[in-house]
Amino acid sequence: MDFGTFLWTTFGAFLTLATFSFLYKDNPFYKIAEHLVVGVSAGYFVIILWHNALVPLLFQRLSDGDWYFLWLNSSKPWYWIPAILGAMMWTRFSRNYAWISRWPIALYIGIAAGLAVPLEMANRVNKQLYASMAGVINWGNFWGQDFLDVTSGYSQVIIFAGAIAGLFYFFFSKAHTGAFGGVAKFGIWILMIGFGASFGYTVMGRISLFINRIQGLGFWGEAAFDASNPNHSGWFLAVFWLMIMGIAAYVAVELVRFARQKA
Amino acid sequence: MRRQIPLALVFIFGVFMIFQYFVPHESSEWIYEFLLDWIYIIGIFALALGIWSLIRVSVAKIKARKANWGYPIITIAGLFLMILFGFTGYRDGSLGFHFMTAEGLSNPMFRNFFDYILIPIQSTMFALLAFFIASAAYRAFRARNVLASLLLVAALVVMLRFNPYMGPIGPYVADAASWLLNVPNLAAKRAIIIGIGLGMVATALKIILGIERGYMGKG
Amino acid sequence: MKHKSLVILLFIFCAFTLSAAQEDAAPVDTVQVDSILPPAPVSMLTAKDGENDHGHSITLRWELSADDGAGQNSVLSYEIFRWVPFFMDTLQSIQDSLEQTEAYIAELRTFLPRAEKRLKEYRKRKKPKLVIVIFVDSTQFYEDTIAASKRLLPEYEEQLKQLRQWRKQAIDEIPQAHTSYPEQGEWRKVGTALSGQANFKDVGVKERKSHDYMADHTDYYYRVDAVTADPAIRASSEIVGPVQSYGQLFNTGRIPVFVAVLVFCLLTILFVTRARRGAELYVRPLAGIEAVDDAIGRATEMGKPILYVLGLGTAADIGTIASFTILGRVAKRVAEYQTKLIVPCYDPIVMTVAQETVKAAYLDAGRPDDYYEDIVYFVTQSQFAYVAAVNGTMLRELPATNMYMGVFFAESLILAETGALAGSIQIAGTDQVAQLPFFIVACDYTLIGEELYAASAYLGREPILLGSLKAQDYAKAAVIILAALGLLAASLDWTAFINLFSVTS
Amino acid sequence: MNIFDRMMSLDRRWVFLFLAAVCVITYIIDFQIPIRVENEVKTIHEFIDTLKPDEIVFIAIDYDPNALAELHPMCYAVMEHCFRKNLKVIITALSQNGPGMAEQAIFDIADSVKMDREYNGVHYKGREIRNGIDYAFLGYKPYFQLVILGMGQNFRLPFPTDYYGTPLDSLPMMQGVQNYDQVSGVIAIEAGNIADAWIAYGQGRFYFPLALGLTGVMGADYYPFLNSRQIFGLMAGLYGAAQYEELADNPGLAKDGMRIQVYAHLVIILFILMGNVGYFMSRSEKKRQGR
Repeated sequence: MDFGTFLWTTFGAFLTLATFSFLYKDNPFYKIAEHLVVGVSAGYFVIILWHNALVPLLFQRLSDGDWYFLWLNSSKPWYWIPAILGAMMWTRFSRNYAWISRWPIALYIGIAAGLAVPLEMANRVNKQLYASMAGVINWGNFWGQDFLDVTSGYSQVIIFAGAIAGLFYFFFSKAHTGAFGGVAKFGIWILMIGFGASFGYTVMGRISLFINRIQGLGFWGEAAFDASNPNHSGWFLAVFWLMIMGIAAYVAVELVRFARQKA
Repeated sequence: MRRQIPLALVFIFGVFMIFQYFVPHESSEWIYEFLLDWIYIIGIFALALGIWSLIRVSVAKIKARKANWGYPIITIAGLFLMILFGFTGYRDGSLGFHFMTAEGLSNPMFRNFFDYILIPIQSTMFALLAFFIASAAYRAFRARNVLASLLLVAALVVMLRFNPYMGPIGPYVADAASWLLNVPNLAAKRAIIIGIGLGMVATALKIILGIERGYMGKG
Repeated sequence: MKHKSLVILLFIFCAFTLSAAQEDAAPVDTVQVDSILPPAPVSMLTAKDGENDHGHSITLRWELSADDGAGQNSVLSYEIFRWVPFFMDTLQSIQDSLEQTEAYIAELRTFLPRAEKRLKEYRKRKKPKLVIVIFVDSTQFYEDTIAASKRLLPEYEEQLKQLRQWRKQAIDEIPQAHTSYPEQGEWRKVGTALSGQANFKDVGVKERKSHDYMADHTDYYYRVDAVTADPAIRASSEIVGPVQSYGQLFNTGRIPVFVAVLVFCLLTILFVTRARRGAELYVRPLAGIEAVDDAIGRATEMGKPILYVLGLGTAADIGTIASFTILGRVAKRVAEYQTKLIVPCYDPIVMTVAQETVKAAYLDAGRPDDYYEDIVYFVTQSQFAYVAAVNGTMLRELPATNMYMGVFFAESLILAETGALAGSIQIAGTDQVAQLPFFIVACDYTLIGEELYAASAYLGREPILLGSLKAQDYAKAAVIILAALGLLAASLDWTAFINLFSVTS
Repeated sequence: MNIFDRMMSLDRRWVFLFLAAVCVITYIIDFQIPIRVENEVKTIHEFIDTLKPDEIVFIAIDYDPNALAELHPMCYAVMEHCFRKNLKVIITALSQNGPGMAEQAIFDIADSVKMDREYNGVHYKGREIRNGIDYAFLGYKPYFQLVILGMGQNFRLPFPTDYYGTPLDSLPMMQGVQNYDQVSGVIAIEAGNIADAWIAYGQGRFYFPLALGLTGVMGADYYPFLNSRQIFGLMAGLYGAAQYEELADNPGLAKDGMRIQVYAHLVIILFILMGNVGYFMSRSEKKRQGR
C-alpha cells in the first residue's frame, strides 16, 4: 500500500467513525460525512445515469444519423419523442410554462398505472389465490409427527385460516364487531405473530453488518502499523495519530462542555 | 386544456398498457419496450430538476448564514467534483473531457471518491441497523397488551432459535421458531400480499379512470 | 451462446471417445463403456407453434424412448435437429462480412483523428529529434497512412451499404429458402433435452439482425434423436413438419387475470357511480388515519414542523402514487393550520409531482402565498446517503410528527428509530411486506399494506373514493369464497376447478 | 424515579454501547460456545467418520463468492475431516465461479492438514495432500444436469482431463474409478438450483448416498427430501456448518460467526427482558400506590 492509498483508506476509516458517531449524538463529524455523501452520491448518479442510460438509450440511437438533419435520418428517429417529453420536464424552470411538465408526468403515471393493474393482479392476487387453493391439506397426518410439525395437517389449516382471517381484518366497510370482529381479531393476531417472527429472523443478518465494518477498520489499522510493507514510512503513523488526536480533541471539548453544563 | 389533456393521456396510456399485458404479439411487445424507454428517459431528464433543487436549497442555506451554514459547501463541492471527474478521463494517455464515451467511469479520482467516500459511509449507515434493531426491540417489545405480547413472544422464540444455552428445551424452541416462520408468518404474508394487490389495482384503476387526481393537484 | 456451449460439450464428448479409441494399446487403465445396443427411438413426435408467445418458437413433444429409465436404461439425452437450408450459411457469411466491415470502419474512424493529431505534432516540430530522423520519417509515414485511410473509408462505407441491402433481402428470403426441403439443406442440432424430458421448445430470437433469428411463417422440419453415452449410438425419430411459428394476439394463459381485472373494474365503476348518486357508505375507523389529524394539530401547538417522507419508490410505484394523494390531504391541512412542512425526496420525478401536489393543496386551502418551492426538495438518489440526510434533518429540525408513506426498504428502521430519538410522533404506511415489522415496532401508528391505499379515500372523505373501497371489500370477499371452494375442491380431488385459476406464463 | 422506571427508560445509548462492546469482545477473544447438534448433520459426520481409509468421497462445490460466507465453513469442515481420515476426494465445481471457491478450499485445507492435530481425542499426524493421489479436482463444465448424468456413466465423459489438464487415467487415484459406483457418497454444497439436479438426476437415477450443504434460506425447502430419504443428511447455513465443526471437534469460521451472533442476540434479549421486568414491576407499584 502506497502513501496515497493509505491517505484514502484513512479518510474512509475517518468517515466510518464519523458515521458511527451519530449513535452518540449529532455532531460536526457526522455533519461532514452526511453533507459529503449527499453531494458525492448525487454527482455519482448524474454520471452513472449519463454514461449508462442517457448515452446508450438516447444518444447512441440517434447519433447514427446526421446532425444537420437533426438526426431525423437516424435509424431510430422515433427516439426524438421521449427526448422531447424529457425536455418538457424542464419547463418547470419557467414560471409561466411549468404546466407543460404535466404532460410527461401524466404519461409517466399513466404508463405506470396501466402496467401495474394486470401485473399486480396476476402476481399478488391470482397467484396467491391459486397457491392457497392448491395447498391440499394433509388430513392423514393431521397432528404431525413431532413437536410443531410444519408439514402436518393442522399447520396447513392454520396457514389457510390465518390468511383468510387476515383478509377479514382488512375489510373497510364493516365494523369489527360480533363474529366478524372475532375473526378479524384472530387475523390481526396472526399478522402480529408473523411480524414478530420476521423481526426476530432479521436480527441475525443485521449483526453481521456491524461485524463487517469492524473488520474494515481492522484492516485499516493493520495497514497503518504494518512495518513489513516496503512503502511503509513514518508518515503512516503520523497520519494515524493525527486522526486519533483530532477525535480525542473533540471528545475533550465535548466533555468540558458537558461538565460546565452540569456545574 | 391544462387539466384535460393530462387526464386524457393518463387514460389512453393506462388502458393501452392494461391490454398490452394480454397481447403477446411482437408489435405489442415493441410498443411496450419503447414506452418503458420513455419512462427511463423522462426520469433521466428530470434528474436535472433534482440537482437544481439540491443546489438551490444548499445555496439558500449558505446565503442565509443560519446555523450549520458551512456544511452545504461540502455538498456542493462533492457534487461538482464528482461530475467533473465523471466527465474527464484518460484516453491515449492524455487527460481530457469525454462526454459520449465512458472514460470518466475509470478515472482514478472518480473511483477513489466511490471507494473511500461513498462505500464507507453508505455501508456504515446500513450497519447502524445492528444497533437500531436492538434499541427498537428494547423500547417497543413490552407486553402492554395481547398484540404487543404476541409480537414480543414470536420475536423472542425466533431469536433464541440457535441459542446453545437453552438446555433440554433447545430443540423445542428451534422447532417452534421454524414453525412460526413457516406457518403464521406465511399466512400473514399471504393475507397482506392479497390485500396490497387489490389496493394497488384499485389505486391504479382510480388513476386511470381519473377518479383520483391527487398526484397532479386535486380537482 | 447456448448452442455454442452445447456444441463445445458435444465436441468434448467426441474428442474423448476418439482418444479413448486410439489409446486402446496404452497400458493405463482404459475406459470400459459397456457396449451399448442402439436404443429405441422416441415415438409420437409432434411439433406446433409455441403457445401464447410473440412467435419465433416451435414446441416439440414426444413420448420417451423405451430405453429411457426402463428397458436398457441407456438413453442419456435427446438431441433435437432442425432441417436448415444451406441458404442460411450464405446469410451467415453476409452477416460475418458485414460485422467485419463495421469493425474496419470503426477502427479507421478512431484511427484517423489520432493520426492527424500526431501528424500535426510532427509538423510543428521544426527540428525533429535525431532518433526519429534515423529510424522513420514519421511525417511521411503518417501522411501516407492518412491518405490511404481516407481513400479506403468511403469504399468500406459503400461496401457496408451494399451488404446491409443484401442482408435485408436475404432475411426476407428465409421462408422461401425453406420450401426447398429436403433439397439444398441439412439437419442441424438445435438443442438437447435430458433423459426423462418429453418436450422441447426451440426458441429463436425476434431481432432480424441476430444470428439466432427464427423467421415466422416459415416451414420448419424437426427430428429427435435418442442418444446414449456413446454419441455414435443413437436412434432417430420420424420427421415432423412442416410447422410454422407465428405470434398470438391473446395470451390464453392469462385468462384468469383478464377475468379478475374485468370483474374488479366493473365492481369499482359500479360502486363509484352508486356513491356518486349519493348512497350512504360506512367505513370503519382506522387508528392510523385518525392519528394524522391529531398529529398535525400537535405540530401546530408545538410550533414544530411536520416531516413527510415519500420513501424510496419512483413515481412509477403505485405505493408512491398513493402516498402523493395522502401528501395532498396532509399538505392541505398543514396549510390551513399554517404549520411548516418538510418533504425531502429521493427521486426527481417524485419531487416534481410532490411539488405540484403540495402547491395545489396550498391553493385549495386558500393560502397560495404560504407556498414556496423548497418545501419539497431533492436530496440524492442513493439509499443510505438519503437516509443520512433525512436523519440529520430529523435531529436538527426536531419535527413534531414524521410520516413515512410509500415504498421503503432496509432504511425503514433507521429512519423510524432516529425519529423516535427526536421525540416525534410517527405514522408509517408501506406496501413492502418485509419492512412492516420494523415500522410496527418503531412507529406509533402503522398503516399495514392495503390500509396505505385506503388512506387517501379516508382522509378525503369523498363518497366516490369511499365507493372504490367497497369494491375492494367485495373483491376480498370473492377471494375468500374462492379460496374456501378451492380447498374443498382440492380435498375432493377436483383439480379441474382449481386449474381454472392457474396463471401460466 | 425508582429502579424499575429506570430499567424501562434507559437511554438507548447504553444499549448501543453494550451491544458494540459485546460484539467487539466476542470478535476478539477466542472462546467456545456449545452447539446443539441436530440429527441431520450428525448423519453426515457419522457417514464420513465410519468410512475406511482410501475410500472415495465426492464433494461438489457449487457456489459462487456471494454465498461464500455461509458455505465455505461447511466445505472446509467436511474436506478437512475427509483428509484427516485418509479418504480420497473427488471434487467438482458446477457453478460458474465454483472452481475459484474449490481451489481456495483445497489450498487452505492442504495447509491445515500439514499440521499435527488432535480431534476428538484422536491424534492425526500432519501430511502432504497431493493432487491426483489424495484428491482429484475435475473442474467446471457447463450444463450441470448433463454433467451429473454423464458422470453416472463415466467421470471421463464430461471430464476427460482434470482441472489442470491431466488426463484422468494418469491420476493414480482415478485408476479403476469409473462412475458413482466406486464412490462411497456425494456431499453436495449448494447455493442454487444445482441442488435439485443432484437430487433428481444424480441420486434419483444412480442411487448413491447424497447429503446436501445449503444456505440458510434454502434449508427449509429441502427437509422434505430428508423425510423421503432421498438425501441422508442436510446442513443449512452457518449453524449447520457450526454443528459439523462441533462434531469434528474442529472449531473454525462457522463457530466464530455463531459466537458473535449468539451473544449479540443474548444482549438484545436481555434488554427486552429488562424492559419488561421494569414495566411490570412499576405497573404493580403504581397499582399498589393507587390503592
